[in-house]
Amino acid sequence: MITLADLLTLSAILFALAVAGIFLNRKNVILLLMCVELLLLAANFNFIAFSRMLGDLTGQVFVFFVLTVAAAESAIGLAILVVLFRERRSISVEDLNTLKG
Amino acid sequence: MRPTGEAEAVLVQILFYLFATLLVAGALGVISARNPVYSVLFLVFSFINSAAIWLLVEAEFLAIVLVLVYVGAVMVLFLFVVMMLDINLAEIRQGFTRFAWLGWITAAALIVEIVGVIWRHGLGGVDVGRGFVSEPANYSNTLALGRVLYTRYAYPFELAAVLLVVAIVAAIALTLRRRPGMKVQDVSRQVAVRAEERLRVVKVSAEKRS
Amino acid sequence: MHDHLLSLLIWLPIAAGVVVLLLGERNIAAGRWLSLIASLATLALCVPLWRDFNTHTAAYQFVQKAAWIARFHAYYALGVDGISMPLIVLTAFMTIPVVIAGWRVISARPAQYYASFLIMEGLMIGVFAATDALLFYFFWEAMLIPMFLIIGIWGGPRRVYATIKFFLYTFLGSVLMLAALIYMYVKAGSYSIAAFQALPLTLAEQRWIFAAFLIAFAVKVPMWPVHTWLPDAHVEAPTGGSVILAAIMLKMGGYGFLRFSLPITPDACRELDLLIITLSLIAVIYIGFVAIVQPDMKKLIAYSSIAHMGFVTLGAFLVYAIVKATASTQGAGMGIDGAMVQMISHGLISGALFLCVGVLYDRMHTRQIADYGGVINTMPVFAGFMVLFALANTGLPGTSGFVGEFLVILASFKASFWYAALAAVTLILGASYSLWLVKRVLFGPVGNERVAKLNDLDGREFLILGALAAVVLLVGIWPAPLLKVMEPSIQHLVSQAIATKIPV
Amino acid sequence: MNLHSIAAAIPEIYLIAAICLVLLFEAFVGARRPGATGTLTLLVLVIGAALTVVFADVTHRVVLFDGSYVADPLAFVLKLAGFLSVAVALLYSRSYLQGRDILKGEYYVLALSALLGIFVLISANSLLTIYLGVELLALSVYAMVAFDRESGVAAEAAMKYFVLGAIASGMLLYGMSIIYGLTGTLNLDGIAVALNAPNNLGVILGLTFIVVAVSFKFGAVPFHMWLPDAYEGAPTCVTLFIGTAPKIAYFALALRLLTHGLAGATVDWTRMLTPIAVLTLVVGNLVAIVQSNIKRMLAYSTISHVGFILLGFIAGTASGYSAALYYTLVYVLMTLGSFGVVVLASRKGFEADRLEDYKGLYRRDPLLALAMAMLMFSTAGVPPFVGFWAKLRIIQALWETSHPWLVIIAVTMSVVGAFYYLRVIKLMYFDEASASAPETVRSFGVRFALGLNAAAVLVLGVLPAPLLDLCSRVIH
Amino acid sequence: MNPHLLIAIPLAPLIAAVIAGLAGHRIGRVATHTLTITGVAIACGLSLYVLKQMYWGGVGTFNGPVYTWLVSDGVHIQVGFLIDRLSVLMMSVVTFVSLCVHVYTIGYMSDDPGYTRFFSYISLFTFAMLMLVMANNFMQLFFGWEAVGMVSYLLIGFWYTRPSAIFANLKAFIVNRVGDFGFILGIAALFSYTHSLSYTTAFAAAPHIAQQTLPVFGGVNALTLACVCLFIGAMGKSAQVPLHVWLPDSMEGPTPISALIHAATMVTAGIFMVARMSPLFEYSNAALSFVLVIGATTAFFMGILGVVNNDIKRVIAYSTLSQLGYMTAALGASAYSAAIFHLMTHAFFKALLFLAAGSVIIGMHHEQDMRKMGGLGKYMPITAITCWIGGLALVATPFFSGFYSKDAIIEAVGLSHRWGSTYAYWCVLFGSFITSLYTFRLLFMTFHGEERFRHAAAAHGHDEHGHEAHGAHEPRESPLVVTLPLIALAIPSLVIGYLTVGTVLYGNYFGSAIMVRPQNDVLAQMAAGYHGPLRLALEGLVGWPFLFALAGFATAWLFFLRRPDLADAAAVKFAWLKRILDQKFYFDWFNEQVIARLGRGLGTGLWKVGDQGVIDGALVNGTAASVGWFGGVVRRVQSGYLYSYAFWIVIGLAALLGWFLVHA
Repeated sequence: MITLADLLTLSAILFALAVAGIFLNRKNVILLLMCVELLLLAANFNFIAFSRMLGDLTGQVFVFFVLTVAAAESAIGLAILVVLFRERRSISVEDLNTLKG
Repeated sequence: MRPTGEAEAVLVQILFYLFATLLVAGALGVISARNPVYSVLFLVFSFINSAAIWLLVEAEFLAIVLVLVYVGAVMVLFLFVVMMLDINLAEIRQGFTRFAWLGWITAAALIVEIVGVIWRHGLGGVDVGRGFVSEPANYSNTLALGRVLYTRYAYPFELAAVLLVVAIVAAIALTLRRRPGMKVQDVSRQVAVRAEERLRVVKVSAEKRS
Repeated sequence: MHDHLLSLLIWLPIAAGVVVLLLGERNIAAGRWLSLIASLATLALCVPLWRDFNTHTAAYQFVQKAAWIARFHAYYALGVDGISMPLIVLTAFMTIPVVIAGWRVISARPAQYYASFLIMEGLMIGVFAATDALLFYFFWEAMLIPMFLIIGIWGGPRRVYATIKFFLYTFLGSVLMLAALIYMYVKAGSYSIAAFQALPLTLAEQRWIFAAFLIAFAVKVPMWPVHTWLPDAHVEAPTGGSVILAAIMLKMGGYGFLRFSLPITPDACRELDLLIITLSLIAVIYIGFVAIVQPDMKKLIAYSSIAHMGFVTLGAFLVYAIVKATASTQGAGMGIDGAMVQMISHGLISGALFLCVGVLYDRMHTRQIADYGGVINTMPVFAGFMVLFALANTGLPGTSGFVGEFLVILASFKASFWYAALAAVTLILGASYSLWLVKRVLFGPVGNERVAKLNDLDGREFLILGALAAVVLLVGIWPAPLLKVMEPSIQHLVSQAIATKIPV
Repeated sequence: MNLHSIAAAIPEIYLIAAICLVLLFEAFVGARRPGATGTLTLLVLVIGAALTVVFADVTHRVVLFDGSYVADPLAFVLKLAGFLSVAVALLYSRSYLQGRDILKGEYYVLALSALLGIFVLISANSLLTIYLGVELLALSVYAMVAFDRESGVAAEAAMKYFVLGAIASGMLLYGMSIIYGLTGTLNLDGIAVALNAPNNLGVILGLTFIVVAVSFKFGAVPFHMWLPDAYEGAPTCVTLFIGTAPKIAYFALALRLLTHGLAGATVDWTRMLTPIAVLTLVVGNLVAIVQSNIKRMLAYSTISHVGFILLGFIAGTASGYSAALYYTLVYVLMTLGSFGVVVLASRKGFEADRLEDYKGLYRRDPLLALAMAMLMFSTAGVPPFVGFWAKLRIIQALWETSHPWLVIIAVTMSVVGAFYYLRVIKLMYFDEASASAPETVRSFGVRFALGLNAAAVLVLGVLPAPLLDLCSRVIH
Repeated sequence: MNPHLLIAIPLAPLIAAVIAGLAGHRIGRVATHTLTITGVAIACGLSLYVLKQMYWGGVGTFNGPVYTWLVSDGVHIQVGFLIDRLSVLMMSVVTFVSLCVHVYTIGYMSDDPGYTRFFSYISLFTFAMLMLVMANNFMQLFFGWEAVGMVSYLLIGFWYTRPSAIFANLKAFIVNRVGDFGFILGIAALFSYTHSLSYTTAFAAAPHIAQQTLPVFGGVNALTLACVCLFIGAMGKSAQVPLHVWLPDSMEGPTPISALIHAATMVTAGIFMVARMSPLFEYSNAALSFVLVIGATTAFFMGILGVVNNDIKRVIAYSTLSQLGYMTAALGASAYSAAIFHLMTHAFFKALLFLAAGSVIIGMHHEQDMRKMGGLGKYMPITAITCWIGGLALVATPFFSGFYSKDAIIEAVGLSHRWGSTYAYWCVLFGSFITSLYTFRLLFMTFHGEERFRHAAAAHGHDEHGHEAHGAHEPRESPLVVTLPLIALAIPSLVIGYLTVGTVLYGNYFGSAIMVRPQNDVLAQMAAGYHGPLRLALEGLVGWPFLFALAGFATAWLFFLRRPDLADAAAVKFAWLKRILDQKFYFDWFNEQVIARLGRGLGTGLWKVGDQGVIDGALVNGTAASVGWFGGVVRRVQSGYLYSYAFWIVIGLAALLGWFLVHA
């Protein structure tokens, strides 16, 4: 039987992996966007777990919206990525350091 | 899905662990694949496993949406962009830097912290060891969601609509380029073309010889 | 009119300053005259202030009170007592020479120059007239802005360093004071200074508040070791800036000690008076020595200002040492009297000396002592004035410089022989730096051909130096009216300073 | 639910309609008349402000849309401020956009959608609306930052902002999910009722994520790093935009979420915010000193101001929150002006973003220099300008709750901060102009607005009572 | 007594001074000197009138305020006059000498461009001195005290283009300030016990203060401390060792000033002050011993310096120092009357000597070196005769005025039993030898012997380039305005001692103005043996002091008139001694090389190291720099890399979580 703790743990691991993916990645901005998706997924796991455990649909409604937002977010993120690539001919994270200090 | 007995519960549990393992593996794959295309595919894999787990906990609608909308649309978009941008693969991913261990430790610490709270302290007084109680057989997850979405959540729903509009506007504003030198086929102009525009009769005077 | 006299004193010059600013650089002739008229009018307003001042009460007079921020019990509350009234008159008086001194000398952005000084005059009067701590602070800080601009725009080559140093130094002190004021507001439920003075505070609280005040006022006075902004600011400031800085701004520190530190934190003052006295004496001696070797006239006068202001802080804080030594408050009031007179007198004398340096600087464009010598040969009238002011600066009896120092030394002996002895060293050091300056700049054969070509004072310069000289002598010869004005307030202050505020 | 009952939500409803209108207008008219959309948007904003005054001026708390929306006097004030600040920001931006060929209707649509996001946050009464508001605002702003497609740094800034912002959203969501799990509701009123035990580990877990996310949105250290890059990289008119109105929203976010929903855990989140606020003050001020780019310097200055705003929250009392509100409004006013100056001082090919570009500005444009000087003094917290009262209110709130060390750090850091504001004045007034600087923008309307902006800083400084009063009144 | 009359005394010269100072160049020379002389003459006449009233008219002491200077903390500080026999005597002396000097100045300064200024100064000086003398309280005393110092400063530096003059005036002022430092402390000490600045209160409280102990230096008697402090003031003003260094240098001023200020009046202010304070000093034997020793030391050692100096004015200046030492010693022996008596006689004959020297200087066309003089007696007979009269008075030749006062001092010191009196006695006794030696040396070198000015002018003509080309001219007697005051002063120098010794010294002239406790009253013992001035003078002819003086005369005659080569031989033989004397006991060297250098070094050190190094460098700019440095370090954390930004976010999250989970 799946317990709440099982799901929460899974989401914690996903969350940590997603975060780690963001700051361990040195090369590719697209990967960061994907990690963000993972991050949202982790949060969604929590919502679903709690929603089911509490017997309250609200959590699942929230996930529904999260998915919507995530899609919009991806669109904008990828759009920015395209602009960036056009200007820089690179999407390497390491090249993204003109602004600093 | 009804809990008809111990065996079924065990089966669900085994399936959960299976999908969970695959999900974590997929996630690991996402962040460590050398080729971004592989990363996207790993991500798709992770989403599918997630959907499976969500099915196991009887959140069918979201599981379907995840596969249809997310895998079907968003991930394809990712794939499209990855393919579209001409990325030099040789440059990509030369491995983690020397501070990677610090990153891993931090990630591990985060897991330990969260999991510690969940397991050792029961999230501050919640019975986390409780299993999920199945919904009655006639329960429709989709129906229930549909009922509330347009009533109680009409306001967020409208906002989500605006959000999507914004995404569209933003994406177009950022990426649509009317490049002056671009060769685009304009059918209406092709159809409406007139001979004079294409053919010019030039009078050429005879060459003078000197 | 008396209900709004103080308001008029504050806002008349500010309004005039704004008008001058609006007239702009193109109508500068009108602007100059307007500035002069406004500053004279402000001084004229001081006539009823002085005349109708009741010298038999320590209570605030010419009181005006209106709600400012009702929710936080902050009022636009004005009033003067014997401590603040003379300082207001001094402010109004000293602005006039500044306006006249800049008449032809300031060629760059003169409208802004005049506007800055007029606005500053109003703000400075506001500082002295405010009886609400928040209003006080408001003026206190706002004043930094015109001064910052005056030094920065019309200053010398290192003006940027000097003005930023000036601003930050004083700002640092002020914000800590602000923190203390707000703390007391939270406790007292009002920003009225009188409420602060009546507020019971534990010793620990008083120590902290005292420390905050100390930093604020010590920087302004300035006391050793937070004095280093002053020489830089003075050297770089235009003449008018130096005059106002020395004559009025430094006084705010002394005023703060008298208005805030002593009555609000009497127990902490009692505990820490030795600290102030020590710092004051260091200021007198250490700075005296430093002043001797200055190669720059303005720097020398700046350092001498610090040394003289040491007497102000010394006099203000003698009360506790006197009570400890003699078990009586006899003489305590004299120390504070001395501090007050010293403030007024220093305002006049140092202002005059800076004007003298300005006179020379306008002609020679150098402030280095080494570039002068034998100025008396070509500018005898000027030399006469400068010798007079230098002698006044040494505390010569018959000039205002004597009165304050004399009273403070008398009072300090009651506290301790050593205080008096160390304070009296100023007689020697003051003479050394003032007269050595005179010797090198004024006396001797004509130093170089630029000195030989100097012209003596014109009417404008003669007028301002002459007026200052008259006042310096008047205060020196007959200080009684000044003391009479202060006496009730200072007696009241002494009684506040020796009462404990620690709740039982 | 009839029309009357949703009158309080008029600003949002109107804004959604307006977005559609502007979008359509741009599609059919905008292409031919480049400036028209901007004018229309300004009109829209003015009408919106008027409608808000007419319909949304509620005297008491009104909860709508099944508890996910709240309208109260605070929301009214903030929305009005939102309309005004966006209008002013767009007014200042126009010449900038024109000069760089990015005067497109989409910009205005995005600005309006960002404003909608701001309003949603202001009136949010549920975790869901908060999340949607945050995202609506954030997504619009990401796009605005990247709006100048010819600018590589803008794209870089947008990318960084986007990725980090997404992480923050993830954290916000994660924290919300835990809070939801512990309380079983998304409604802030419900959460407030359900959550009343401090020191609950589960609450702390969720709270930490939320605090981090809120700190990120504010730009508090160490979650601030997006802010200088975004400010510097974005086109100046966008910097002006993101530096102003969104702060109102984030203030509302913190207020609704922390002080209302999570009021039961006030002890916890004030303790969490304390080190963050201190770090923010210190780092913001120290690093601002070493900047040579004025946009970046103002970005760090923003960070330091965020520290002050957080201090208001740390006080944990109504007085503290109203101090933070006052600070936020004042900050918005001052930042509008200071970035407005940067916008007006720049021309195509001359971004006026280096500090040296301000050398001798007094000679080139006295009005601009005077306005900037007033704004800088105000930002430094020197009376008689309004910035002084903002700091005063924060310190007062801290004293009321006995935080002596925070007071000392705050005032000390305000001195450090004064240095770099003074440096701007120094450059403008004390230094000689460099020869090559082009003329500033001379359009009368914009300059008039800027003059008003600076005058407001002075007038509100001399007569601070009304605004102070208002801020205290709308927060209980 | 009519107070208005008294006010007129100081006011007349003040008004004259102010008008002369502000409008002198407009009203012209004649008007100026007429005005100032009138002013001083009024003062002099009124003073003499008051003197007459008090002595013969039986008018009592006047003690009353003029106006209230200020009221502070209940203390009324007033400007007021205490006119008793002491002060009226001083007033008369001061105004009389001043009047003479005024007249003399007309001639002496006739070709000086600062003519009117000079008159303004000396009238101002007269005012200040009168304020000092007439004071009935310490504030006014201090006012006068400093004011005379200020005028002295202005007058020494009168020729402000001369580097030596402006060096001397600065030195004079600062050294005087060292004395004033003590003086004001003394005043403050008394104030701290009496809470009043009036003399009467202080005098009344003296026995009480003498019981008090001040916790300084391990506990000293309060009155002793106060008196010593007051006396330090007197040491400055009256040029007692070691604060004497300014007086010889002050000779840089015009000669009338040397006569008026640096011989007759201002330098005696210290003597007057101690006498005035006799009701205080009498209660402190320790203080009086201090006074005695300092005075005697000055009397002897400063006299020695007069022997080796060649500048005519400086020799007289050292003589003044020595004579002031005598007066001080008399004060220390509680013989206040003797001190004042000597003050008076000295005022006349020393003013005479200075004016005579001035006359010589005029005659020599501003040459002051005695080595370039000699044999002037026959060219300047009046000057020479008057100068001889002054010299004889100075060496205490019986019947001359100096004899009566100086002999009394030597005897009084001999009779005193105070600690240090033996040392003091030998000092003052040998002092009369020294006095005689330098006096006759001066007279011989100036008026007698070889006429060195002739070849001196030839030899040094080019050295004195641009100074004057008159060296070859023969000296001529000075005009009447110069010689008249000489004669006017020569008469009292000759007779005043004889006429007044019975009254002033032994006749209890001062009454209550000077207070001597019976056990200290040496003069009373001497009065017992007094049988008229004639008898006194005859006895003096065989007294030790006169014998010492004769020995001095003989020595001077031998070395400086008869065999000048012997003097040179002695100078070679005792080169070490000569060097010490030439260096004036190394006081100036010490002051300039050690104290002044130390002071400037300290100032520079404090400035460069303390202010610029530590405070500005390390603390102020150091703070600014470290803030900047720290900012620079912190900004490097903002590396520009997304992953590091993300990392910091996560670190922040993990740290917050960790901390609060552990501490919850």
